[in-house]
Parts: sequence; C-alpha cells; structure tokens
Amino acid sequence: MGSFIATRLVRLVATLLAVSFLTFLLVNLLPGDAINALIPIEAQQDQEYVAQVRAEWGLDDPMLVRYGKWLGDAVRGDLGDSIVTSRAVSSEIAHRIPVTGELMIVTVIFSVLLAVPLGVMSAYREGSRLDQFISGGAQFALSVPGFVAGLLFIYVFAMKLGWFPATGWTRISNSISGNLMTVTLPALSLSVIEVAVYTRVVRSDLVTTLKEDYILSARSKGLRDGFILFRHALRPSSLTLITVVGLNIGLLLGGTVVVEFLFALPGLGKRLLDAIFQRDFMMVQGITVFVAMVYVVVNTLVDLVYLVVDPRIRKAD
Amino acid sequence: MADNVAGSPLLEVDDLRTTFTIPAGDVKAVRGVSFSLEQGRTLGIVGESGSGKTVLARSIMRLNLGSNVTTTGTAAFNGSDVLTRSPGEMRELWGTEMAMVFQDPMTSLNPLVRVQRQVTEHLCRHLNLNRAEARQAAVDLLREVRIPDPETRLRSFPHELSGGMRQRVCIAVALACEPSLLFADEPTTALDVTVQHQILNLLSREQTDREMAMVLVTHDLGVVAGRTDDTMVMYAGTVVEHAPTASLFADMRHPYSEALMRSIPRTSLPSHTRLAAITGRPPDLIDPPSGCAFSPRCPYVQDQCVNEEPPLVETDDPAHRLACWTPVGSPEARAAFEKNLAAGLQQAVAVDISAAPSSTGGVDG
Amino acid sequence: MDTALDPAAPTEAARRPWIRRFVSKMPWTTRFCASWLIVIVGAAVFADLIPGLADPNYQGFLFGDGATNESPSLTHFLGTDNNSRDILARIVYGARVSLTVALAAVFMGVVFGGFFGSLVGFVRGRTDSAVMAVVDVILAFPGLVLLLTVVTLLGRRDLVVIATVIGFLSIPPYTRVARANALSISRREFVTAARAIGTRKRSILFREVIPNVLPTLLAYAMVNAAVIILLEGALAFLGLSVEPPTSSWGTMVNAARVDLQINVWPAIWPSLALVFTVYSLNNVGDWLRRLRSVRSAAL
Amino acid sequence: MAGTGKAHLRTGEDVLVSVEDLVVEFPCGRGRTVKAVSGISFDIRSGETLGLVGESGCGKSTTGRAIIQLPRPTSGSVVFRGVDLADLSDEEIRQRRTHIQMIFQDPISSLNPRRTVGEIVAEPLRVWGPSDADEQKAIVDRMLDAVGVDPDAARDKRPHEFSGGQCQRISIARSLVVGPDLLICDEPVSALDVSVQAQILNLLEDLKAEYGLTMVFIAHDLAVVKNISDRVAVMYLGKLCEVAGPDTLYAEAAHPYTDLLLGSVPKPDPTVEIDESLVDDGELPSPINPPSGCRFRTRCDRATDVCSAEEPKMRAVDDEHFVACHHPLVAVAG
Repeated sequence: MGSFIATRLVRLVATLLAVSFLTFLLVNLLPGDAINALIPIEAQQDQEYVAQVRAEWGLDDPMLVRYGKWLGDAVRGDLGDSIVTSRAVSSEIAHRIPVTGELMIVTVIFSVLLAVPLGVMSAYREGSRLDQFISGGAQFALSVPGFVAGLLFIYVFAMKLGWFPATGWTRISNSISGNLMTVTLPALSLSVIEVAVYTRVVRSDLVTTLKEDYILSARSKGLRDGFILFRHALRPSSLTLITVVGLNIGLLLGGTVVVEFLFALPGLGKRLLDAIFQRDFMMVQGITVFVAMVYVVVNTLVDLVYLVVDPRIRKAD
Repeated sequence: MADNVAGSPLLEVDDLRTTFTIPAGDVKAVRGVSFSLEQGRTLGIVGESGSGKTVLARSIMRLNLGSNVTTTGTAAFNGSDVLTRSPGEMRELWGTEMAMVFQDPMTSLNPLVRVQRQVTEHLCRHLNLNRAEARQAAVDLLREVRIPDPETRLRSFPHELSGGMRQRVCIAVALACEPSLLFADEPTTALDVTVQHQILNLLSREQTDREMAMVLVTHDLGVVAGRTDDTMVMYAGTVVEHAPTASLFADMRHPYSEALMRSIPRTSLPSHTRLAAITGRPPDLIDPPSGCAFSPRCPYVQDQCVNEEPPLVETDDPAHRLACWTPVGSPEARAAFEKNLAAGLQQAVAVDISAAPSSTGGVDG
Repeated sequence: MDTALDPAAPTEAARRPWIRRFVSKMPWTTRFCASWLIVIVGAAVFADLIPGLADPNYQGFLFGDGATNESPSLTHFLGTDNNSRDILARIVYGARVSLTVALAAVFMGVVFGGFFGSLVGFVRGRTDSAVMAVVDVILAFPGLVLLLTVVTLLGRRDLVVIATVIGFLSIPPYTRVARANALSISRREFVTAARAIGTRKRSILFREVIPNVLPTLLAYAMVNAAVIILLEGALAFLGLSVEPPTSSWGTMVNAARVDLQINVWPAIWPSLALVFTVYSLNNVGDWLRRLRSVRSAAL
Repeated sequence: MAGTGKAHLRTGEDVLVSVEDLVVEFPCGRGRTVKAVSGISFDIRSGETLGLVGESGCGKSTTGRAIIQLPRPTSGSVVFRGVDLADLSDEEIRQRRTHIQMIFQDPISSLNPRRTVGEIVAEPLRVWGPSDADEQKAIVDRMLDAVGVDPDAARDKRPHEFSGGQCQRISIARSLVVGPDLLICDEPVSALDVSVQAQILNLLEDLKAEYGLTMVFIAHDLAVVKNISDRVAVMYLGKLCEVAGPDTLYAEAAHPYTDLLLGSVPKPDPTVEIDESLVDDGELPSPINPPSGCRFRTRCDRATDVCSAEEPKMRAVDDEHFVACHHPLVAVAG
C-alpha cells in the first residue's frame, strides 16, 4: 500500500514536470514571437529597444535555461507577471479560483446527485420503458453542448421568466443568496452533459454488475433488492463513477471556459480567454500549466480513492 | 445418507418448462421435467453443458433473472407451489428454506465485501441477530466448514482466500440459516481434484448431519457415484433416466447414459483404451428434433424414436424411470443396433469399432 | 466422429443484400439518425451544386435586396441572420467545417493512433513505456484548454490549420484505446498460436492484431467524432475556430447570441444542426457497439 | 518432493527431446518472482506420448510452452534433435517452428475470430510454403478431412460458427499442416464436454498413429492422461514427483502426492469406497515462496525432518518407474 502511494506520487511529479515543460515548449516554440505581444509592431523598428526588452524578459537565453528559471520560480509559486497588466499571474489565478472552483464543485455535486438515482433506476429496470426513457434522454443530453444549453437557459429563465440574472457573478462573501442566483444557470448548463455521462456510466456498469454471480448469490440469500442494489452492486460501480468524474474534470475545465465566457463570469476560463485575445503569453502559460496540474492532481487523488474503496488493490503487495 | 422419511415429499416438481426468448428464437432450456425429492435425501443431476441442469435448479429456486424467461409447470416445496409466489414471498424462502452453492467461488462472492458481512448479512435479516451474535454465528459456521483460524478469516476479503477456501465460505453462507433444501450447482468444477474431494466430503457430511435434502448438479458421473441417493440424467432439457444411484450405475438402461459412461476415460481402464465417443452434437434447443432428442446420435435408433417422444415411465423396477423406446439390453435395442450397423449408420459403426480396442481406424464418417 | 457440418442452406435473411439486412436490424430512431448523417454529409459535400442555396457570405442588406433577421420565407427557408445572410446556406457550409474536423480527427486517430497503439500494445516493453509516457502527458491537458492554447499560438486559423491541430490532438486518445485492445488481444491464444507457427512479428501485427483492434477503434471513432464536433463548436463559439466570414455552427450561435432578445431563430437553427448531428453520431455509434457486444457475447 | 535428479533420463538415439534443469520464473512485481518451474528434467522418445499431470499452478503448462520457447525459459536446456533450443537466436527458433507445434486449451480463443477456417489452416503454409494457391488448398482440404471437418462446408466460415469440439479439430489441423515431429497439447480437452472430449482423444490417437507424432499431453485430469499417455510425469509446485508408465503409475503409485491425487479422482462407480475422512484443507503453498526441501512436505503425512532439510532426488523403483521422495510408498533400491 505504501509503495503504491509512493509510485503514484513519483508519477505525479514526473507528469507535472513533463506537463510544465510541454506547456513551456508550446508557448515558446510556436510562431507568434512573444515580442509581438510586448511591443507594438510600430515600435519594433527600434532594434535597440527590442533588444533591451528581450533581455529584460530573458528571451535571449537558451530555452532550457529559461525553462529552468521559470520552473524554479514556479515551484515557489511565482508563475511570472502578466505582460499586459503586470500583475503576478499567480495572484490573478488565486483571485479567480473561487469562481471556477465553486462552479465546478456545484456542477459535480449536482450531476452526481441526479445521475446516480437515474442510473440505478435505469439499470434496475433494464429494458423497461423507464430505462428506455432515461437512456434515450441521456443519449440526447450528451449531444447538447454547454453553450447551447446555456443560451437556452438564459433565454428561458433569464429573459422570458426573469428568475435568474443572465450574466454576472456575486461573490459568496458578499451575498449567499446572490451567489446562488448567479451560480445556478452556469452550473445547470455545465451539468447537462455531465449528468448524461454519469448516468450512462452508472447504468452500464450496474447492468454488468447485476449479472454477476455474487448478485445472484445475494438474492439466493433472501436479501431485499434495495439492500442488494446499494450494499452489493453500487460499490463496484462507484469505482467506475469516481474514475469517470476524475477524467471528466478535464472536460469540465474546458466547459467552464465556454460557460464563463457566455455568462461573463470572472473565472479562470474567462481570464484565459482574455489572455489569449491579448496575446498575454505569460498568463496563458501560467493558467494552462495550473489547469493541467489541477487535472493531474485530481486524477492522482482518484487513484488514491481506489485504494480506500477497492481492497484488491490495497492488498496487492 | 438419511433414510427415506415417509410422508409428502419436500420438493415435487411437475412438468417444469423454462424458455429463454432471444432474438434467434425461443430456447427451450428445460422441456417438461418432473421429479420429487424427500426430506434428507440427495439427488444428483447429471448432464453435459446445454442439457438444462443448471437452468432447472435455478428455475426451482426462481433465480432465472431477466424479462425474457418464462417458466411453467409446478414446483411444490413443502406442498405449496413456489412458481406462483411473489418475489417478497420468495425472499422469505431463500436462505432459510432453500439455498444454493454456485459453480465458481471466485465470482459468487462480492470482491469488495468482507467475509464476515457476506456470511452474516442474511442471518441478521432472517433471524434478527445483533452484531455480536451474528459474529459468533459466523465464527461457528466457518469452523464448521473447516476453515482454520475463523476469527482472522472473517476480516478477509474473498481475493485473499484460495479457491477451496472461498467455496467453503460459500457453503457456510448457504448453510447459515439452516435450509432444508440445498442446491449445489457444479460446486467443484472450478476446483482442483484434491480440493474437489474435500469439498464433496464436506457437503455430504453437512447434508447428513443436518438431514437436509440436497440437489447436486454436475457434468461428472464420477461426482454423483457413491455420493447421491438418486441420480437423474438430463439430455436436451429432458430427463432421460432417473433411478437410485446404485441401480443406475449397475444397470444403465438409456442409450445416452450408457454412451456417456462409455465415453469417459477412467483410471480403472488400461492406458490407450479406445473410448466410445458419441457421434454428432447436442441438438438445437430452439428447434429440438421431433421424437427422442437423442435419436440423431443413438446407435439403437428406430423409426418410432424419430417420430414419437418417449415418456419418462417406470420400468420393472418402479424406482427406475426411463424415457426410451429401445432400452439398452432389450431385444428391440439389439435388433435395432444390428439393423443400424448393417445400414452403416455412423453412430452404430462408431460403437462397433470402439468395441474392438486394437483398432485404430478412424471413426469419422 | 462428427463430420456433421451440413452445408447449411442460406436462410431467407441471408440471401438479401447485406446492407438491407443491416438496416432492417436498426430501430427507427437509428434509421432516422443514419439518414440525417447521410443528408448532412451529402449537403456539405455537394453544397456548391445544390440549386437555390444562396452564397453563405452574401450580405443582402449591403446590396439592397434583403434585411437582417428576416423570418423564414421562400427565398430564405430558415430566414436570415443579423448580417442578412441566408441561415440555411450558412448551416450547410458550416457543416463542412464540423465534418472536416471530425473526419480529420478520425482519420489521424485511426491511422496513427491505431497503428502506434496496436504496435506498442503488441510489442510491449520499452517502446510501450516511452510512447505511453508521451501520450499520458498530452492527455494530462484538458482537451479544450490545450486546443485553445495551441490554436492561439499558431496565429493562423483557417480550416486546414484547425483540422490539422484537432487531428493531431486526437492521436493520443486513439493510441490509448488501441493499445488497451492490442494488449488484451496479444494475450489471446491465437496470437501465441501464430507465433508457434513461426509467423513473423510484423505479419502477426498486421494480420492478427490490427484486424481485431479495428472494429473497436471504429466504434470509438463514431463517439469520438461526436465529441470532436462539440469541441469545434465550443472553439467556434469562443471565436477561435476558423476565422470569419467562413461559417461554422458555433460561430453562428455566437453571432446570434447578441440579438437573442430580438430574434432567437438564428441561434436555434445552427444549435439544432449541431445537436442533431452529434446525437445521430452518438446514436448510430451506440447501436454499432451494441451490435458488436451482442455478437461477441454469442461467441 | 520433488526433486531434482536425472535418474529417469534415458539415453539412446530415439530420444527426440531432452529437457534438463528447466527453470522458468516470472517477475510478479516488487522484485519477487513466481517460480513456475524449478529445475525439472525429462525426455521424450520418438513416437511416445508423455503425459504431464498436476493441479493448477504446478507449472505443467509453463513447461509445455518452455519447450517451444514461448516464452524462453530462465535457464536449462531443451535439446531437440541434438540442438539446444535455448542457444538459438529468435530467428533460428522461428525456422524450427515447423518441427514443434502446439494446441491450446481454449479452442475458440486460439483461432482468430476475423479469419475464415480456410485462412487459419493455410496460415502456416503462407509462412512456410508451398506458395501455390491450389497446392495450399489441396493440403488444407486434406488436413481438414483428416481431423473430421468437412472442408467444403467449413472453409469459408469463421470460428464462431463452430462448436468448441469443431474448433479444437480446426486448431489441430492448423498445427499438423506443416508436418511437425512434436505436438504439445496444452489441456486440449479440458474445456470440452465429455462426449466431445472422447472424440478429440480418439482423434489424437489416430493422428499420432497416422503421422508418427510424438506428443506432450498436458492435463489436470488423471483419467484423461492415463488414457492417452505412454509415460506419465506427475508435477507439483514446479517440480517432478514421479515418472512411470501409466499402468504402473496408477496401479502402484510410489509418491504420496500421486497417491493423494489418485484417491481424489471421482470414480463413476458407486461400489468404489470413497475416503470420506478428507475434509480439511490441503491448499497449495505459494509458488513465490515454496517450502524448503521437499515441496510437498506441508501436505504430506509421511513427512519427517529430512523432508524439510533436503530435497529428494529422483530414484528408480524399477527400470520404468522413478520417484522423488524420501519416504516412498513402495520399496526403492538405494
């Protein structure tokens, strides 16, 4: 068990290093010299000025040296400064995490709470009309992108019914009810696909589990269906669900970019988009690395959760 | 084994039929099986894969899941039909009155649940035991099925136990609420031969001690011999022969029973003994042949066999029931065999050739 | 012994052409979805030849014969957008973007991802560790975020660039799927049997392993194509897919968003096109997968 | 048990394969190894069928595969026709594949589901020739016919359209098409029903006579092994216990393990007394950390101190009967 954790942690660090290097490589190798973002095209005639700026930003050093410097700072929490606002990238990220974090947490919790009962009902009555309805609905929901769902919700619930604000964000520290009002529609928009994915996962996994011999054996002991479903069948299926939730964090992170853009939320995704449009390469690099790290860390955590839930792995050594 | 107890039988099955509906058609897995079983006795059900023996056991237990299964007929347990009971009523029967040991101990225990809970969860439900009582009961049960160090084993997960140990746990689970009828569905097929021997001994010891009725389903004639009171041979969803085990082995009347017996290698026979293989293959259960299902592979086949399905009837020995028009050893059978051999019928030729062990000629048609 | 293998007479169903047998097994929703896919692919390919389909970039109000946000009419079946462009025409031409991108992803994924995955799953060892390490790192980025970064940094955003980038980023997931399959297939005894015969490794890879990986990969491709179309839609919605005036469904929705209060239809039509196409791919993909699992269960 | 020692090895020109000190180990993580086969020696004469029998995990299948170098053994020699296969390069091994062929336990899994039966049986010919299509077809047809499958009906079908027994016949046809000298049968009948099992056993006997095959027959079923073998080797936990002719072995087992196995076999005869006393567990020790000395001593009621201290060597009971045990059930000279 100890060695399992150790292996995972070593792998985590290795992946993080590789991810940061790849991001650095991407930002620095692809066309579109950073100097274009630093100095207006007109001013680039002044060779001396350009050279000075290059030196100031360390653009003249060999790439590995620059990566080493950047990594050294990054380890200490310093992801550099935005070349547009000159503010520290890390403090901008920290400032915006609460918005994106809340959005994602609300989405995941809401989706899981909705998907588990749907998936269980669907699997328990496999082949019934209820199952066909839920499965069909999930298949359809899987095809509705966040921006389409978001626009629909804005049109219906904000414009027509006026129940929620169409855009904007109220911080939870300012007003809890106001915060709830602003988080609902974005989270719902993100949930459409998430619910569909989780429902399908729970259903297909549970359908397989329910055909296992040990379920038959539990039935032959005279246990109640509900007990068998939740105490025997759902546990192995929950492993798959946890994995999928972990893997889906990536999709969700992408989704928040779109939803924050649509609902004009001051989150990480919106900041990334702004940075992209402003060609603020330090900011793009910082946010991309940060997001990738969150993703990798979450998935390592999922592996560790396995350890708690699945005794077969725990006792592997 | 316990003596035959007078009175109404514990289990009385009459014309049981189970059909699975699949896209290709209706698979008639069990096609009209009738038998009865007294308290405290053991019944062996022998057949090859697809003979319907497992489906039969599960049908009586009402454990065939899925909306595509239909079961008709009656299966009276203690005088009342289980096939018409509601799922709730079945749950009261499961575990306490009827229990089952499954083929693969690897898959019939939940890999994520500790042994203790798997052994005690239904005890708690059926007998309303508290935690401490249930734990004590579990320790006693594990000790009874000869698991060393039961206290430690209770905290184990199934994957930490060997195959034989797991099957012992499964037996403990099945015996926990003192059922009066135990189905053992190929309980040793997945195990090694030495472990199989121990498990079979354990099962028969428990059966005797508890005066339980037991149905032992297997594909291996060797497993039922000497361990069951009665044996039922199944082929293509029907019972072809049903007799007290001793008299069945002493006097096999059905051509299929005989063929099965002659096709298995035995340690008592000299090396390189030519085996009498059964030609052809088992019938399609979606569209079973008319008449006797074994007729296309039977060396004693005659016209009546192809046209008319033989009923399962008592022979001169009332305990020995048989479904055959040309029982082995009868003059009809001898005449039919001579005729088939003369006509060059494949299955008859095969039997004839293998009767002469020196021959190495192919029996392919 | 049983030589009994009668040359079974072909059944009634078997004599019909395979395509009809195939279609006859489909539930009606799947037939509908398959038809929609055929229609949308046909429209995208032959857009230039379809009579009555307007120039997607023709802005009527600039040239005096049209208005912005027109309702559906005989000249504009789905009406016009806030630049007075024909919505139907823009949807049909927009399909080209979605489908090209999806095709690029599937093509590069199946060909390169499928090959690398099968190869490393079959040979295992160090090559496997190396390739999978690279794949894992690329997969450690959330898809859309990586795509955003790459597309931005490239600077140029025409269909070729977008399709290439998305295609390239599709290789790692296919590699992983193919490898997992190749691993399990390589453990099957027919591969050991092929080695025991003395078949060369390259032959085993191409004749035994890859043909068995392909069906799974193609079923995955259906579902993946749907995901890619959604991804391109999101990218376009953010204004980072192909540059205007080229039409793309996501771009259309984004443009219509501003005038939602005035006219919702310009947002609804491209959304519907997107949702139905993705739904159809999912539906047909699921059906194919079910068909396969039924067949493999019958083995 | 289980000994080392080579007293049972034979000399003479008719020895086709001679395996000495064969060791196969697999890594199983954390630097540990499973000792699947721990130094066994045996030989096979031309035209002989050697039965390898033992319970699951005893290393019998691994031994079979090590003979054809799939995978290569950790150490030891496999001398086939005077050449040690362990010394050869991969390509040289490949060139010798036609001489040693193998059939597998799961007949369905051992055939590629996406190829037709005709292609599957012709595959070895594609590699080794002849390259002429008509000639190939003729050979394939002859071979299918020989294993009892109608070539015209089977040629264009795929494996899933056949029963397990049919698939096993096809798989036998594939392995015989290149005319091998040695056929390794790895549990070829254990996945089959008894009636089909008899067909396949008869078929193998017929083919052996017709093509002059030498066979290694691996199985866990003692009755099956007795039926088909000319010589039987009993394995336990990676070691050999006893080697003898089948009739001798089954009549007078010298090794306590052989005796236990034979006593456990269910016999289809109600008049045979069943030893009901064996109820307790006799589980296999772990092949990762096997017992010292004789590996069977943890389950053996004849075990003494010498059994844990010293590994028994193969000793001769008579010319054809060898046992590796300190306290054999029959008298052993020396």
